[in-house]
Amino acid sequence: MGLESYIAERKQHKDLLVMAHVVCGYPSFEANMQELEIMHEAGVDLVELQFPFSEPSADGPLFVHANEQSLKSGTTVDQCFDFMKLVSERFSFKVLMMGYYNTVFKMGEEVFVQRLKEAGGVGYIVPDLPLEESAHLHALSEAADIEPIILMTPTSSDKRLAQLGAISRGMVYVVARKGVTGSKTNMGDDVIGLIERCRQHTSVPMGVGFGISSKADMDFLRGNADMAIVGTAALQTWEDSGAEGLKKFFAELMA
Amino acid sequence: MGLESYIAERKQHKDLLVMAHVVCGYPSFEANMQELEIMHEAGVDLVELQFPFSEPSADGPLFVHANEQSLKSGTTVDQCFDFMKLVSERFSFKVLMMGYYNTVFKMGEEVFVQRLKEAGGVGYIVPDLPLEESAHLHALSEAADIEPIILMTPTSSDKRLAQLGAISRGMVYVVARKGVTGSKTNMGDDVIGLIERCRQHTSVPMGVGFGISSKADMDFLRGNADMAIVGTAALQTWEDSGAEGLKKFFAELMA
Amino acid sequence: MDIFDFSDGREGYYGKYGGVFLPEILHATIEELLVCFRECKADPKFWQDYVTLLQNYSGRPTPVTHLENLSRKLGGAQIYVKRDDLNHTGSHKINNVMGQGLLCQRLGKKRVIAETGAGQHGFATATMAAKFGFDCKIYMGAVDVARQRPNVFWMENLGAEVIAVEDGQRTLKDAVNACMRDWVTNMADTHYILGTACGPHPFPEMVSWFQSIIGMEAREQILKQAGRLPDRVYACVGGGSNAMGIFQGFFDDDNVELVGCEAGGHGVGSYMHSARLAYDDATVGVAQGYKTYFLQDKEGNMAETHSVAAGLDYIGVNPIFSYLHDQGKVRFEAATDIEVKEALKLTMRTEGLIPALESTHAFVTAIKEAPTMSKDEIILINQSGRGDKDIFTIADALDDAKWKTFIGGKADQYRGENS
Amino acid sequence: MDIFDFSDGREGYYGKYGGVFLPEILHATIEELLVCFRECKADPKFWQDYVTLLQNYSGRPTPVTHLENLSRKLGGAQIYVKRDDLNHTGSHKINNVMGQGLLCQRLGKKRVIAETGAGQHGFATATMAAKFGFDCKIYMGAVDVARQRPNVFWMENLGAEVIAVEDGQRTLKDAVNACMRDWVTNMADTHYILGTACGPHPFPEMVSWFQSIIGMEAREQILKQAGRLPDRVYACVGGGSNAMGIFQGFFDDDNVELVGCEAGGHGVGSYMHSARLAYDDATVGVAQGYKTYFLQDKEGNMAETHSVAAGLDYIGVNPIFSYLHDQGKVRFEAATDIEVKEALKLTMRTEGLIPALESTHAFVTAIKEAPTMSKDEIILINQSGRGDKDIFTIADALDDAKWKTFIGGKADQYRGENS
Ligand SMILES: Cc1ncc(COP(=O)(O)O)c(C=O)c1O
Ligand SMILES: Cc1ncc(COP(=O)(O)O)c(C=O)c1O
Repeated sequence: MGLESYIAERKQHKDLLVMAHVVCGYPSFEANMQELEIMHEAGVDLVELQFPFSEPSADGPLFVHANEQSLKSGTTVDQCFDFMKLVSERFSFKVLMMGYYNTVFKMGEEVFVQRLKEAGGVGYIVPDLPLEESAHLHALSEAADIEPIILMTPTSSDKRLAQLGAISRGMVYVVARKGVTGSKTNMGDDVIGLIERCRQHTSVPMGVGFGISSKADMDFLRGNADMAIVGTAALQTWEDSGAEGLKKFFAELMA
Repeated sequence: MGLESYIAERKQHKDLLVMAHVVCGYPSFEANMQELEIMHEAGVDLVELQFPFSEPSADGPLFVHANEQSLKSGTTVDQCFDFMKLVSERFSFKVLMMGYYNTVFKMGEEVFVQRLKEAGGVGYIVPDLPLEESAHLHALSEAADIEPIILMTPTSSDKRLAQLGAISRGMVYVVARKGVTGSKTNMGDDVIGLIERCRQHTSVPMGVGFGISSKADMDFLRGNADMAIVGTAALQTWEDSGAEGLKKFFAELMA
Repeated sequence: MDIFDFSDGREGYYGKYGGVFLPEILHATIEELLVCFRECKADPKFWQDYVTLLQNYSGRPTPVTHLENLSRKLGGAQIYVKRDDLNHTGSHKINNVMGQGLLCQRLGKKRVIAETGAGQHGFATATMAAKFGFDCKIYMGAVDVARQRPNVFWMENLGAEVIAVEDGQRTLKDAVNACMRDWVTNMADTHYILGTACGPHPFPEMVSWFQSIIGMEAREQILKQAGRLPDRVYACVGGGSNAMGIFQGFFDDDNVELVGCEAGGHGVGSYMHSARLAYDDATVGVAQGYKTYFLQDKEGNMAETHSVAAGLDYIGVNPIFSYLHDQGKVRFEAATDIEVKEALKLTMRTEGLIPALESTHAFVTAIKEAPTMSKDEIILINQSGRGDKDIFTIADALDDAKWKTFIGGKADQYRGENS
Repeated sequence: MDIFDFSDGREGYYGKYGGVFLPEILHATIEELLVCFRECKADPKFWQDYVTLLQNYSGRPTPVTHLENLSRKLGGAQIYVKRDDLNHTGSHKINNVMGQGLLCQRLGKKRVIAETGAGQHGFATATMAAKFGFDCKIYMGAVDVARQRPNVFWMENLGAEVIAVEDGQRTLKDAVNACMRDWVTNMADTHYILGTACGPHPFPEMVSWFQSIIGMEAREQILKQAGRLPDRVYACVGGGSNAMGIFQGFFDDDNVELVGCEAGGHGVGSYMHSARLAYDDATVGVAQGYKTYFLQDKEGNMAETHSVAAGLDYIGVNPIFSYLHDQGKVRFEAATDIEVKEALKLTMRTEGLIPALESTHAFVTAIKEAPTMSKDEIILINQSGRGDKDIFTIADALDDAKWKTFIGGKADQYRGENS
């Protein structure tokens, strides 16, 4: 079942899905598993497993630190795929690979798609791989039923959104504001406007991310988007108050 | 009695006169007086009293230090003239002022000649006042029977020696070697050659200085020059071994 | 040869290297930059203004100096040096920075950001920002901030804010990442003044274009002074901007051999160097917005690099060079830290020149090769910067005891003042 | 006006100032120098060689920069700056030094000596000596050696021997005396490279002649850039060489006012300054080989002087200026240490220029006067040197806390290495 129909199906039961995020190997794979258990119990629909990279230039401080520490403790691509396999088999939510293009490039696009498939991933988010550079990878992905998640942003022109929309499959990731991951976004007319603009150029489900951290954000998005994407806020909660905190965080968020 | 006839008279009794040197106020005027007593007893014929100056650029390290310390302890031009008066009245040797031109210039050339005369000095050695700049001072000096001591040097051309010779009065100071006061001069053919060259251009008595420190130097000069000029070696002796040392130094030198 | 004619291939690609690998959010910004740059490049008045600015502000043209003593001593080729060390702020970095300053004005932006490693580029950028009245923020790895305090001091006094980047290895590459993070937030009013011919298109082309003034001048000067073209041209290669700058003057001269000199650090096999093309350790990858040879592990995580010259101590190389290396158009050599120290001493004593440690890498290779060449052959070295600003680095490199004593005394003096 | 036409007066005299007051032993040497200098001055090829050398080695002509921001901010005259800071080694000192290097070659001498205070002249001389292959000894007051270690470091690395002079105040004037002492010993093979337009004739004339290249260039440049002559020209005055250099370009232009800017140190009445002509404390005297205004006591012993700028901290002034001051041809002003620090900060931030502390004295006076002038008037400042080499001095002057912390850390690092 493709990502798009998976989302459609989940949307039958709730009006706003949630995608969560963990950085593989940070603070450890065991901790990742604990977080994922909590996310699963809270009813998270989709999870990005970030493959750590030494130059995570689109990430904010918390994820930068997580990437760094994970690599320092020896995390490898093999481990990430193994972990993904474990996760995709164990949980009912779907799993995406998130990472930087060099990780893909170094193993080769064919190998990447194949391994992702084998590990049970349904798609990938590679923020530094723009449209212009992605044709080959997208073609391979399509052949393997893997979805490339396209990002649409507040700086994208209508023309650009049209191009992005044209190649979008599975879902699109609407970046709610400029900047890197990690700071709060002011949910308001800007975000609504952006979602509306994006909607004109694609029919696939729409996740909105960057800075989502509260029930209020969820309420704001409900009816406007298909999915809320929660990254930093969850990791921050885990760092601050561990498993119990994280449980509470998701409980409140998804109440 | 002019310096020239004084020297002539003294030379009746000995074949090589001696001129010694003290830096006024260094280490103190009392010490100066002690040194002069010793010099007098040893039979020194002429003494330079150096008026300390802040920029003694023709002097070597020992005298530089002496100039500096003397000024630091507050020595003034007035004190130097007062001391000269005392010395010239007390001892039978003749006294010269030695110093730099700025000292003369600041009080005015007229005043300088007059005060020197009053203090009983018979002449002066001002190493940084060249021939070209000295006409006025020399004229004043001649009127007052004060002798300007001309320096002749190993770098002076014959033409230059002729010019220097032409204005020499009292005596000339033959600088035995290049450099500043204080290092040893190798007495040899060079010095003889220089003395001979100088002799061709002047008839006044000839003192030879710079680096004279031993009886051997004296023996070398005897017959070749009229006077040996002893500076640094005496001060060095005083510094090293005080009054007793200085007595011994002159005793040996003039034996 | 026009490597910037993309009509036969993909815009921004040199063979398989180059490109734009940036987050979607920057797409419009980089497009806007590209459009503006194309306008500037097509506008003869822009270049004229650029040259006039550099002449009146930075002292261009910089001269070419014949090193008669060194040539005689080595007994081979005649050595000439292009003196970009005489630029205002002390290196060729100012060329690029002034050019981008003009372009930033044209873009109507009021704020500039820049990464810096050694501090030269940050110093130049802070200077330009003061001159143009831009707000300025300089990102610098925390390790570099600590060791390059003199440059930080000047940047701050020139009015720039210097941010110590605490991520990653806390050096140059991390400062680049930090710039990217600032840029994706503030692109509306901010231009990113990239310091070398790396990064996403159009930076490699744009920086190369501004730096081409070096080669244009040098070609004319050497023809006038030596009566003919050089046989070989040497330049150090960090990101590759000064080398691209001088090499471009000779791209169409088939008999001129171009030699890029990378940082050999502790030497072949040490894995403590920054030689991407001269040694075999680098592989092709994608990072910091472009595709080129990087020093990285097999999974694509960047390796630790090293050089006595902070300005060469970088993981990637100008994509144009990756291409020209493949094509055999430019030869790449590496100079080790030890060789650099010796060549620096020799150059100071023989010619009274103090090349920056970066530039000294080019001297090393030239000094090695000159004796094997004939007396009527000609060598041209690009002296990209002066070393006298890097006294801490050079005194450390030469392990100068009196310097250490002096610093100890200074520290005691300061501590005394505070207590 | 040709102040060097001595046919109506005494050779080497400017009014009652100047002359030669040297021990007889140097008479032949100074004569030889004078004869050689006269030959050089009469030989157009010598000047041509000199200009070519400076062009190819030191980057002349240095540009003139229009300070639009500062002019706008001050709201008065348009300010232009002659950029002698862009010279090789970082100041105008190299002009004189290269000229004397050529002359020394012509004299057939193989060894040079020089005094230095701030270290700029010593640095320039050591550089020249390396380039010409001369043996080189630099005399520097022990106090200056201690506080100007960076310059000492470079001089030594350039192959010069640096002697710490322990006499007197152990600063510049004592270094001059030490040079004299060396020279009276070694004149046969040694030329004394005096660093400013002071000392016995022909030094004031000779140094002024070499520095006149500044004014020649500047006059032509300002005419071209501003379309007319400046109304006022400002230069700092230590010994007076850079000021003589630029002023000479405008001696025949009656409507150009020339302003010499001395070191006001702690201000009028403080007796902690080096203002010989702007303040009333100096009197005429004879020292260091010439007659001029000196800061001295009534018996002629030299006073202690002070300036935040070591290069201005000197007892005497160029005899030509004493004369031109009497004649009212040059106006003299003084800038205090505090004013200098403020002007430096302003100049860095507004224009991206870092003038040497010495040169900043000229900026102070220009900045004071510009607002009182009309917008179509023109000011030209001589930036004799760059400040970035004097980081210790400037960081101390600005009392920079981060710098002090950095030095403390460096000292700890060095101590750690040794234990
Ligand atoms: C003086 C100097 N030369 C060379 C470089 C290396 O950069 P690039 O290869 O871009 O010229 C640097 C970088 O900081 C530098 O400061
Ligand atoms: C940069 C600079 N400017 C000016 C001076 C003052 O010297 P002068 O008055 O001879 O130009 C010095 C002396 O060291 C200097 O270094």
